[in-house]
Amino acid sequence: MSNPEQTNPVIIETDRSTSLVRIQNLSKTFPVASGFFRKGNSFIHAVDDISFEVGEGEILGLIGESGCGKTTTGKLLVKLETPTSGQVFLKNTHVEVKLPKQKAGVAKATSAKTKAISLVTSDGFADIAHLRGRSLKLFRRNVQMIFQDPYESLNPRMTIYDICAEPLSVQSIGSLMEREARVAELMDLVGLTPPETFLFRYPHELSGGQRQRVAIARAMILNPSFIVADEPTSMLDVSIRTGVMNLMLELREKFKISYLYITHDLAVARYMCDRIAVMYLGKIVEMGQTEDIIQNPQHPYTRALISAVPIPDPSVRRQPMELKGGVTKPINPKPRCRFYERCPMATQRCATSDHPPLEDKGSGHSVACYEV
Amino acid sequence: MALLEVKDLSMHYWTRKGEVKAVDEVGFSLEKGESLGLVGESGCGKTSMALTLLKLLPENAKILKGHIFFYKEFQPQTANALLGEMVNLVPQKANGRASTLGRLTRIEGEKLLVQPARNGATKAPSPVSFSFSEIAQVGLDLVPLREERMQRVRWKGISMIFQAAMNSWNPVYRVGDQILEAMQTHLPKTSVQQSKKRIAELFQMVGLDPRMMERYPHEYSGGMKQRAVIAMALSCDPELIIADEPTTALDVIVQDKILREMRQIQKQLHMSMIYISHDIAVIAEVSEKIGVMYGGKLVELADTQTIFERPAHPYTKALMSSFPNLKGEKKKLEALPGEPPDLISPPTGCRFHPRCPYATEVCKEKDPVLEVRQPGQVAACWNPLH
Amino acid sequence: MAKYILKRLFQIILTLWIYLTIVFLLLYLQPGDITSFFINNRTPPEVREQIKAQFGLNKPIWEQYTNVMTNFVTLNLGVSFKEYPRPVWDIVTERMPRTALLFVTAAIISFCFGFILGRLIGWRRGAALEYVSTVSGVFLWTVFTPWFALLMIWLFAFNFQWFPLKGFIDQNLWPGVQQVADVSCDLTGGTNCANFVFNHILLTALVVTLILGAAFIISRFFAEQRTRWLINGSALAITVIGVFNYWSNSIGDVKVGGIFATRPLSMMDLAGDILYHMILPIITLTLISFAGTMLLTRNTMLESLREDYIMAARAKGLPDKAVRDRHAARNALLPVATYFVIGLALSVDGSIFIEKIFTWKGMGWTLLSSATDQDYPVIIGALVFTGIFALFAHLAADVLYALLDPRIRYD
Amino acid sequence: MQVTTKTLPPSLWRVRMHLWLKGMGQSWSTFRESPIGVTGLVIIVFFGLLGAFYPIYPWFMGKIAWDQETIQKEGIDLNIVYNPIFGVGNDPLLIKGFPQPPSLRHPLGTNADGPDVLAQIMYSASREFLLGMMAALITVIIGTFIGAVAAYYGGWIDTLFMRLADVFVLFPPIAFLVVVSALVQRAGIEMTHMLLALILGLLFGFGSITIVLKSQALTIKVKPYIEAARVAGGSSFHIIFAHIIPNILPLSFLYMMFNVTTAIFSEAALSFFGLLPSINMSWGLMLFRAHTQGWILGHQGAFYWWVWMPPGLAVTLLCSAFYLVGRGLDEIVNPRLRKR
Repeated sequence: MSNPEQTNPVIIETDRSTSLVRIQNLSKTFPVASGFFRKGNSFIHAVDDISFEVGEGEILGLIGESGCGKTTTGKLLVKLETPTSGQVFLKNTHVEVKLPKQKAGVAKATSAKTKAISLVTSDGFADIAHLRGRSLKLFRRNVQMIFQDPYESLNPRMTIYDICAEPLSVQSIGSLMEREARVAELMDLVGLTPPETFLFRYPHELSGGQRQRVAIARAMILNPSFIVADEPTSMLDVSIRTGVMNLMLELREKFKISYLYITHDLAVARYMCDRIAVMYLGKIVEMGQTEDIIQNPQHPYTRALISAVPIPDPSVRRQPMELKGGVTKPINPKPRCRFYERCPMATQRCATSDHPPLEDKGSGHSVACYEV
Repeated sequence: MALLEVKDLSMHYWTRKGEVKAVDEVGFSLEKGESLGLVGESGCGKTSMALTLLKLLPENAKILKGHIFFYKEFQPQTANALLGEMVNLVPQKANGRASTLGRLTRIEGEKLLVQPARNGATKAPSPVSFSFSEIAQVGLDLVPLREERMQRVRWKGISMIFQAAMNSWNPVYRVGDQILEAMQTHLPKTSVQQSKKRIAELFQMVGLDPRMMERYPHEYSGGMKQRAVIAMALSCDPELIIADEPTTALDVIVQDKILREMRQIQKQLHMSMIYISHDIAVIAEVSEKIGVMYGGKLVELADTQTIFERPAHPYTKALMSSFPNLKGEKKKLEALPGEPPDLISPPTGCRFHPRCPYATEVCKEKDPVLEVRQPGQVAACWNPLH
Repeated sequence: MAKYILKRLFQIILTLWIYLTIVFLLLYLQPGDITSFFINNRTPPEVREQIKAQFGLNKPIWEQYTNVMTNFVTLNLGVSFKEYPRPVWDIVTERMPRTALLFVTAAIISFCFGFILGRLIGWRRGAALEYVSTVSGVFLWTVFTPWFALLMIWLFAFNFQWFPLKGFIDQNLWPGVQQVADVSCDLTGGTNCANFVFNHILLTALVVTLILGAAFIISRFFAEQRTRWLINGSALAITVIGVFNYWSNSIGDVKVGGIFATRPLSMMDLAGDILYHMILPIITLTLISFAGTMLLTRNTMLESLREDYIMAARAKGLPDKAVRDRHAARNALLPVATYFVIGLALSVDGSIFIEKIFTWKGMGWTLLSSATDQDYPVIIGALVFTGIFALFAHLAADVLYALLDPRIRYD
Repeated sequence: MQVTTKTLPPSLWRVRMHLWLKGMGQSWSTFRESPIGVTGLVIIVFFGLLGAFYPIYPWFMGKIAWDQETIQKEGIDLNIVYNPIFGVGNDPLLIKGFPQPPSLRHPLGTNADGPDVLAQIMYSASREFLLGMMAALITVIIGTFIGAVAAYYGGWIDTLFMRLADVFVLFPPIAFLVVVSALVQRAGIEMTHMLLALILGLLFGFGSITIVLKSQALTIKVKPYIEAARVAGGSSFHIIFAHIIPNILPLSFLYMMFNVTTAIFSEAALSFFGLLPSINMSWGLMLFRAHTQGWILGHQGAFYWWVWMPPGLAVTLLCSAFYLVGRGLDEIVNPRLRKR
């Protein structure tokens, strides 16, 4: 369990006392397999030094184009990937770390260890990087993920019941009877009624929307406090999509769940999210309250992104903003603003200085740009 | 002047599970230089519609009935090429004669002889004769057209931008060569050098470096492939381009650029376009007319402005109100209950009635037909919104 | 592409190392020490000592291992028991070309045949045609090879007597041949002369293939169809004239006519005799192996026909034939071509059956007869050689794949 | 959720049984649509029946045709009991009358030294079946397991098994088997059906099947439902056995069919080369004897078809049958091959 004697990690100054997840300087690089012998020279900086928080019961939207690192961020948060550096802190996480067997130099060993790992902060947060074995399994009950493709995220050889009960069975929760009851309850909750008609069917007998509801039920069955939703509606049809989005909002109201809602669709993000973070090539370039960002975007990339969204109203004429070039891959990026090559308002400073830090421009609206 | 007229078109295909009524009695027409958007959810038959127009159907599919008239201005010297085909002759306006559908049997001097279809009558109707000067337009019916003849209509008359533009390049050939292949098939008199010059021009037009011609598809990014597909669609100067989800796989900024370019090229070359998409916002940006499809049927067809201001069909309204908006007020979206219909056993009567908030008894029994609601707007509904 | 080939080469060397290690283990785990595979009662004592020293017997296993591996890699494979004192390597170099000519010819014919047929049945999936071709294809593909070969011999050689029953040369024709060019023959079997003539056949085939292949590649640089035909056609004409000229004049003449021949024999007669003996084995092999190519091509055709670019090609208004040949079949070719080259590597397998039944003394025959005669040096030599040969075939398959698929060329 | 019961509630158990049967029924109805697969299945059933009825056939014929009296009436003086498999020995006096053409007493005639051809075919059928199934089962178990593990873990495990597979693909299998059987003979080990099945199973199990199954497992490994299982807390063991292996099993089963073909073919080939002295009767051996004793291409051109046609056809048909079933299954497992 927690060890109060250990040093607290640096915590971002925030007045938000209700935060559930804190991300600090999170980075993830992937080696690029360029040559046969030259492995290890090039890295894709998929996620590069990002920090944010998600409050309890809050929906944070992570926006960006494909390849900007938003999915990787999501996977880091549920520990499907291990960060290269940085921390993911989660509230109410139980960390059981086996301390190394101490022989003579007890003091020496502990001091070395405490420097390396600060397990739980005084306000009950713990870095999920150190979760192993049983504590990892307990963490899994707390954090779940919903995937983009409802056709690929359900095992075609399992029945709906097996799929939904899988988290219970791998966590050894409840008897078979209880599991069945719990699954039925969840099916009811996500709107697959009556549950009996769905329990023993295979995914291919269900439509896309129904499958995504099954995926939500599976994520909800362990009563998690935090769900990473990776484009949960992008593969769904318009008329189905609204139902799924509304369901997720209802669940949030009911169970006070927090979401990290990853999407490329700004309109969907506006509908779903309380706050939005815009990512570009592994960096968060702008973050703030949803309406703030949509109505008053500051970063040139956000502005371009918003101006490019087609409006389902022929009377509105957009003023599209021109960007040069296309999205590249962040392989060994130069130490300058990531957006420099495409930015219409880039200056000398953007080229020579490091990537600008994410600065608060008031009322929780932060922008990473020198020229704003 | 009409370019394409689809009349009462039905296309079904047969699968293990049964007969899929993918396109059912659809009809619309398209003027020259006009752009039409077809919008609908997946499985509503919009892609089947596109493939039917080009008759690119799999073996298990069949066009059951209907006509696809591809109109050309009548020119006496090309009349011979139409001999023996099903045509729809449209006389000059001033003439007062009705347009006639039938098989072009003979050309006698300055006259065309058309054998009208029997249409259930026991006796074959007598041939109708038209003099050259009477005829304004000849519509070639693509439905009964032989495959070899149809091959000449494809790409030269109607070309297509595919849904999976990423995969519509053969990976083993250079992109330029694949465009060249189409040009050599349809314009055999053009030399290789001339064609290559033309491809270079097209590449510039869609914003690609002409040197990319010599590259292989896997060296292109997604957006570049899409641009090259547009260049290929333009290569034989078609009169109509069907764009099936042209930007679905692309990111929003690239999508925006490509849509603007397509619209500009269409205006510039005065071409007709049919855009097909599930995204009503994209369709609204590029088309002048919008057709809404649901369950294999066209449920509403109207000018873009009209359809947004005064939708007549409940489905159109539901479709638009379930789209979250980026501009304007944020409001709770109303979800449409139920699931899209299964086209193997669609609901009786109006196919939308199980999900429709305005459904009445008549909707369950009788299939509504397209009726004019106001000028420039038709809808198929028993209880239209206006 | 160079990087890709280099990478594959490295992998292949690794594979060869594992292979040879397994061969070593097979020998080492046998009762008796490892030299007993290379020594028998007839081996003179001094050679015995030399072989023992060569394998480093009495040394630790690690050193034995390195010694054996060095011997393998340097193709120092010992001396045959049965054909003492012929070195194994000598036997292999004599027998390998015979297998190669037979199998490469048959493989090329069956590849063309199978690819064209598979392309047809993949394109038109008619119920009856598909069923008949698949069932007969599977029958030919899984037919018990020796039985089928016997059936062919019984029918065409024994019953109709269109072809010789077996063997490499006609024993009645060759004993009278005393000298071919500057090679003198022994009067009994004419083996030397036969080898000489055979090697020239092989050489000719190789040169012809290279010229035609080069012409084909050169013609690809020209876009116009007529230029391509011109280049290929003239290359073909040149080779035909050249081969005829070479064989009728240049190699020199046979000194004495065969004892049953009514006129003095020429080199062409002798070559003709060898080729005549090849016909039935080649037909048999083709029938057995074309079905594999056909069935595979059908499957890859079906898969490539589902690709979006086929729909695009049809939408472009290309004629059916162009869609089938230029688009579907070109992509279906990729796995089939690899299969073809790797199949060559496994030809030793087929050669065991065919060479045994037709008494065609190539590698397969050698391997089998040494196995039944317990001629261990030859068995091991053949195994080592087969492995190396197969590896080079794999490398060739990789190169071919890289040439056919531009996606690999630029990786 | 305090109570934990170990047994499946009866309702769930029954539902699962029902689902399984329904799934089987669906697979069967799909399989039935492939005439190729059905053809193969009919042949397999035919040979299965041949093998199964073997003990009945000599018993029945012994009653009516092979008893001492009837045989002696034919003018053959037999003091020994007639053995339909191994004939009457090699006494030149005894085997004078053989091979006999097909007759009512010997529906497929007899071989040169007296045994009944049909009895030999039937006797061997069950053994070929057993050998083929055993070898294929070993192959598939190895291939599936290694494929799943190599795909899931990657890294050096993957490299090791893939290089090993490269080597096994490299071996021309028949040549290798020829060498192995020569070595086994040299080592004085008796090559039984079981040992041969083991060798065949190992030889093919580490070979191309692992490559195929691994690449299939790789496509499964990247599916989101694997990630979902990890997020749910599933261990590697759980993911391999609950997700990866069930999803590659159909393909394994398909390859099992192809491997039965290969195993039966290999055994017949080795017998035909006379390299399996411990296996005293098989189809390959029948053909070997017919060939070496000159009943095919000898004896003044007479056509002793019953001596060499049945064993050859039997090997071919049984191999073809499993291959056809494999092709039929291929069209179920691989939807890309289905009719459009």
